[in-house]
Amino acid sequence: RAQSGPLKVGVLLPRSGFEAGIGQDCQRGVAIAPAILKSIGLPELAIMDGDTESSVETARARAAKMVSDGAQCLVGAFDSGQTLAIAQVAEQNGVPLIVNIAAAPQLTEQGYKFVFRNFPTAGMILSDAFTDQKEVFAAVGQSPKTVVFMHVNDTFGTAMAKGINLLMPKFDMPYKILDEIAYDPAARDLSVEVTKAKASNPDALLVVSRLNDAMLITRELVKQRWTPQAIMSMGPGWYEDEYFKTLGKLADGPLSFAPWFDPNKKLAQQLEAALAKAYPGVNLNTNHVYTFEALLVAADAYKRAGTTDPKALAEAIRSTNITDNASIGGGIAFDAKGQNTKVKDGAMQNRNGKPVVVAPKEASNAQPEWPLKPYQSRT
Amino acid sequence: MTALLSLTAVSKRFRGLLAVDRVSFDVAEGALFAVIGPNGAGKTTLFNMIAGATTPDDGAIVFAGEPIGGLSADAVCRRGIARTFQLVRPFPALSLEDNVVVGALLHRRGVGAAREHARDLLRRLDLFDKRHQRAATLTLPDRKRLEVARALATDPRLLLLDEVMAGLRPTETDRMVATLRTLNRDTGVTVLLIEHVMRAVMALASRVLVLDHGVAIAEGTPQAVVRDPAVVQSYLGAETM
Amino acid sequence: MSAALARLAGDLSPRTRIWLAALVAALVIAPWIVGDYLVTVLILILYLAYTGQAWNIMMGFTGQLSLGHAIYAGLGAYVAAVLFTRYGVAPWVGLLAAMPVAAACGAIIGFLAFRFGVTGVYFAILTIAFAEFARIGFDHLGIVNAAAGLFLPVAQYAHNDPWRLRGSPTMFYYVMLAATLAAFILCRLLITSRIGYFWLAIREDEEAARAAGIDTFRYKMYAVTISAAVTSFAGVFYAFFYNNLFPEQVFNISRSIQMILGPIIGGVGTLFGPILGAFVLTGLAESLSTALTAMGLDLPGAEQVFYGVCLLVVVVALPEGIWPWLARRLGVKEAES
Amino acid sequence: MPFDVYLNVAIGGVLTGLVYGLMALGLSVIFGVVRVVNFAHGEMMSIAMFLAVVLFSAFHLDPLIMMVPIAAVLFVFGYALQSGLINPFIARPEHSQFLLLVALGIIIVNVLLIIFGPDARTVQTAYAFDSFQLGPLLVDATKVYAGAAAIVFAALLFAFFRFTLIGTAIRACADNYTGALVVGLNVNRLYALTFGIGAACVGAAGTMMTLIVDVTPMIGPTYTLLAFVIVITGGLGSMPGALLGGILIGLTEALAGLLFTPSAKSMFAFGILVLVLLFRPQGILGKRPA
Amino acid sequence: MLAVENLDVFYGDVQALDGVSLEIAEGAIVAIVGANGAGKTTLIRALAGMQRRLRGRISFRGVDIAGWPSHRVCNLGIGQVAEGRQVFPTLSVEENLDIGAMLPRARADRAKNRDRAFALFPRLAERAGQPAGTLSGGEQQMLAIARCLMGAPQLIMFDEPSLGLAPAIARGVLDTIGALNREGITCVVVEQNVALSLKLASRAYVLENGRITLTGSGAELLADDRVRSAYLGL
Ligand SMILES: Nc1ncnc2c1ncn2[C@@H]1O[C@H](COP(=O)(O)OP(=O)(O)OP(=O)(O)O)[C@@H](O)[C@H]1O
Ligand SMILES: Nc1ncnc2c1ncn2[C@@H]1O[C@H](COP(=O)(O)OP(=O)(O)OP(=O)(O)O)[C@@H](O)[C@H]1O
Ligand SMILES: [Mg+2]
Ligand SMILES: [Mg+2]
Repeated sequence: RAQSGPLKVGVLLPRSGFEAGIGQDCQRGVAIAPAILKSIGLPELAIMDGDTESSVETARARAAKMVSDGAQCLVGAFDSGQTLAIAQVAEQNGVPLIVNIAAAPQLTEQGYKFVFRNFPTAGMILSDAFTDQKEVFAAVGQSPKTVVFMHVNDTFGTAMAKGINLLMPKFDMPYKILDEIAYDPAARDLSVEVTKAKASNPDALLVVSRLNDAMLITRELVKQRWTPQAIMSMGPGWYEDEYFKTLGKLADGPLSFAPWFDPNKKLAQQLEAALAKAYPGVNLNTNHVYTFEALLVAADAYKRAGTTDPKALAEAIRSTNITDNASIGGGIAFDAKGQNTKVKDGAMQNRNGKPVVVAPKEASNAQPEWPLKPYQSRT
Repeated sequence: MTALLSLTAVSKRFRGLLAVDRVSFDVAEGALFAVIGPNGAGKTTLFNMIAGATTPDDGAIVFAGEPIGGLSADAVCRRGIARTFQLVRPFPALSLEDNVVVGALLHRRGVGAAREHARDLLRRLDLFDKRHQRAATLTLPDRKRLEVARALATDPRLLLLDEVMAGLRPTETDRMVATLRTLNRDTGVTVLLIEHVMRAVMALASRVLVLDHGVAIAEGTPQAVVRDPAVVQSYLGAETM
Repeated sequence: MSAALARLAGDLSPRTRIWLAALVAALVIAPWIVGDYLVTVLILILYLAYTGQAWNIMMGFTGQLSLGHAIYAGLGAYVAAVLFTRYGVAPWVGLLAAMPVAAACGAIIGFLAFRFGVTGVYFAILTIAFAEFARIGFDHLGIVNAAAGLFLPVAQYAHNDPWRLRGSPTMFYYVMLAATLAAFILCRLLITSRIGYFWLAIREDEEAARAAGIDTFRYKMYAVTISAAVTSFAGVFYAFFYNNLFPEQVFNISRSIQMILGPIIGGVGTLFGPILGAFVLTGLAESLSTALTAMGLDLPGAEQVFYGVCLLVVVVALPEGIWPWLARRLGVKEAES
Repeated sequence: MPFDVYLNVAIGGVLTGLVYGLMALGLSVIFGVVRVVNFAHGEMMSIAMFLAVVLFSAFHLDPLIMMVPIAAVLFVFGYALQSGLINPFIARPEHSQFLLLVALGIIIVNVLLIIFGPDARTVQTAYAFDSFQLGPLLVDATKVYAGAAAIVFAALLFAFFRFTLIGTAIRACADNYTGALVVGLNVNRLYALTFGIGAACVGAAGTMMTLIVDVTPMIGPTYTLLAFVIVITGGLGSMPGALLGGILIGLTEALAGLLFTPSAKSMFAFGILVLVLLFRPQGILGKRPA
Repeated sequence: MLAVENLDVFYGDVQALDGVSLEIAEGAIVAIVGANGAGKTTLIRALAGMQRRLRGRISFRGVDIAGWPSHRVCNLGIGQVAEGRQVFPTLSVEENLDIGAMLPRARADRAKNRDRAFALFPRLAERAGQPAGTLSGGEQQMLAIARCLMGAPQLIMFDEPSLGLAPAIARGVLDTIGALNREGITCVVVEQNVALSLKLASRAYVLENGRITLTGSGAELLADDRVRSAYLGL
């Protein structure tokens, strides 16, 4: 399997089907990668693009196809189910899989030898979120006493909801959850959900959502003329470009506690510049950064291994120790299970059409603001 | 002698219309019994009630000593009453043979035995040569014969035939009459038929019931019935023959 | 037994038998010839051939259009997976529980529909409604980990363990091949037996079938329960092959559609139709993706557009499906109607 | 929970239900006359939604005004579809029609994906965030406009079928196909016209829907399913039934979301569907097939 | 007026008409006689453009209309009173009549034709607002004829117009055919009451198994032994 020439990396992303939006966003991270990798002296990669069509079966078949077409390393696949299906192909063929995004803890709990994840698990995301929330509360000198927890009832949302109920007691948070409102991922209308939340009259909203529902919730808040002290999101949606583009001034204010890039790191700035050039108007986000970093890990390991042999490559990935990365945290290094334990969340706040990092301190580039400016007074 | 089939004051109403109005009659075992009457008199409705396709609103239907009014069509058939439809309904995509096999399987477990029986019946009804054709390709008279074969295949004690002679030319009518006669003689099956073709009724029936506007206006031997002034008035009309 | 054997091969012409034997032989030796990728694709094909065959019992034989067959596969998958993850019950034993559960679900849907006279399009929508019901229900069912998904442990097995269904794709391939052959044989036995004739009669004209003494309610119930039970195995297989289950995916209407495309394209009511349809459709999808990659066209969605166009062309040109048309061309007498 | 919360939610549910109803009306009209079940209904609506979004972002044309021209465009699309593709399928079995329209749906979704990309798009009108306050009640302005437009459109449609000669001719086709041929109606054209009208309904509904939801190429299938639920509940082929079904489903979902966990609210919609099918298989206002 | 040459019609693999040739003279009443399934309805449907899988020539006033769709055929003035009446059950009587007048040739004269139809069948005028499905069989048959007249036809083909009607009404319908003919409308009649239709007809054809086996004037056929034994039961 070892060959001369560039390392063949198969990138599998859900670029059509119901996750097409995110898959195509991740793909931008792939598109800007070659130039940056070259600029930091890493070897060239031969990238093979694959579309999982948002389906587990297709993910598995495409992965097998890539391996049979000579892929020596796989990267993917945003969705936990699809990633797991690909992981099995990787494992059976002895080809390393570097997970760009996927939070299900099970991925690195299977005893796989060829699966590596440079992304936090749901539990890690939550723990960091609570820590960062406290940091924010301390910085602004205020904290909500009551919240309503709204979450999307999909894979990620449910896992996070479960985690919150388990972890929150350990963190001694200042607020109490008045009500938990789970809503349909395909929701067309969240007016009822917001009405329900408003009826409990909490200080703040705690949310785990996706893009579509983040926008729906915001619109309803405006229409129902209710501005809570804060919106604290523990996942995607609220910091995404579409959110800013669609809502304009109304987008400012919400806090997101999620994996992010460290704006102070050089590589992150490089990525921002490259992205701005390739896709004007697109802000750098988690999807780009982590997909890029998966390729970074592959190129770095390839350089050290000096061979395209997958087995040797896997060994090299295992001994990865990258400190000059782009995401928040201490860099990239994998534990025995293949999980990067150094990766950390950030706390972002939407400010003038762009997310800024307000915590943790070492990664921040702005101070948090509290409370939310009333929606009614923004125009 | 007790009757095989006995109806007492059976009625059926469709919204405002009293389609069958307190009709009573008995059919003796082994008889060839005809029901005649003008269009819309309620003949088919009467059949549907006996065969379990519709439920009578009132009255009793007793078959072989047991009440069957209100039973479902398949339950009635399993007790020994088979029927044909006025608007024929063979299984269009199946071959003639398979059409009959379906009927024959009712009282036979094995497909082989059912096929034997089906072929027998197809021979009797002059359909044997066409047995591999799809039923959809048949002409109307052939379809009617196929319906008779399928009904017979369920080994009925009572056979209900709704206008099976319609569309047959006189020679064919005579052949059908002969077939039914032979069947009746050989197997003892009782036949209750609706017919507009008086030629067949006269030749075949031992007894005739005349319906008009849902009411039984006459019953008797064919010869007696065609002379009944009420029947001539309502059904046969002055101009007949 | 010998009677069954005779029925199985009974009215096949020698030429057909040779074709059949050659096909089976080719499938048996396939994994030694083709690589892992094609084995994966073949598994997918056999999986769809199997589910198509199971669906065909309801639609092709009995004329009841079910658009919610994902529910039976999903129930099978979840029952076996829960038993395995919680109690370590081997999938084959789990299947003994999965089949009755799916069959019972089929029976409930069937009972409600057939007793209350829900037919045609209405029946189809009812089946969708139940599948959606299951999807949302499982999204909230704690015992199966709700929407967060149920993951099967993927332990490292040095060798194939067919009893616990852990192992290489080749092992899964043979399991699915055996199941597909079994389903084929089962369907052939069914359709040439008493029950099969009754089903066909019901499909053709329910009222006439009733007049011929067939208890149509009962035989429709048989069809839906058998079809559900057969389908449930596919779910068990799915769970152990892909090792993760999400209600959103497993009970999705697109999964039901995927199951029935094969038999419709191949030929509804025929025995070879579902198999042929699965080969054609999956083959089409894979070759489209290969061809587009080769052409350097990296346009997400393009492949599905071509796929949709191909479906259109087939359904417009061959109303009865590919197999009846092909059978006429090959001069193969179709053993079933 | 205070009573005005229930009232607020109920009003919102009814208004949204009206728009759903208009969308479902298209499906109902098509089925009632042509006897084809349009399994690509939601996908057709997403075409209209994208048209509305494009027209808005390029020329700032308000969806409430664009409703008519977009309905016209979809009319042409539906007309062409029926006369070019679907017509030969009228006599074919349901599963064959199903496959045809599913294939069509796949094509629509992915062509939209290729053209517009996967991101959600919106129409941001000046009144997008308005709401009317009536005492304790807060009513979403866009929903009021959309609901009112749905009623007007449905009324026009009703008048068309009831009082114009062409409308009567279409009803005649639905009543008795052979009869229509006998008197020399151009049945194929009337069918195409009907399909066009059904598509126009969905076009109008889709245009209004952009005021309420964001559109992505993948949005179609959900709405197809929703349209089915509504139409079957209200009575397949009955025009008032479609509106009633829409209101009922909208209301049920809203109240179920309030009283139970909102993520399971569509279960209640399906529950209503199942109950209706069992106890009144032809739908609330449907006619029992002869 | 209408000439048919060597007409073959198929239903799938089944041939329903086999080399049928016939001629219909302007102003005549032509009877077509045959057993059930002989192909009479098929013939009428073929002439009306409702059965378009055919071979052969159908010329109407010199124009070959074989294969034309029904709406074009109708617009030439070829009307039809079809087997089974085929009224629109949920439409009112008036709406049924309006639909009959949708042909381009008849649109202008809608009001005039409606008055004529109501004059011919006063019963229909009484029931103008009632849904056609609630009419009695005889009334439905009247409606079918009236609706046909709304299209201002010059040739009307009647398929079993007295089927399912009480004898008195049946005779009334046949009288109407005579009356229409006297107004100058050419008529083709397929009638289960063979004797009556032959009496009415100036020319008649016997159709057996899809073929014309006998032809002559009505009176000739009425006297023919084969016809008497096969169709009159004598
Ligand atoms: N399902 C039904 N609903 C309403 N009316 C019905 C129904 N079935 C039959 N009828 C009416 O009941 C009356 C009797 O009909 P039936 O079919 O029994 O007549 P028939 O004597 O068999 O006539 P024919 O000789 O024409 O077959 C008719 O007026 C018919 O219109
Ligand atoms: N749609 C069809 N498909 C197949 N065969 C048909 C179809 N319609 C009619 N036939 C066959 O064509 C032949 C002629 O039928 P047609 O209806 O023209 O007869 P008819 O003379 O009008 O009989 P009737 O007196 O019963 O009305 C019959 O054998 C019939 O079975
Ligand atoms: Mg009758
Ligand atoms: Mg006829």
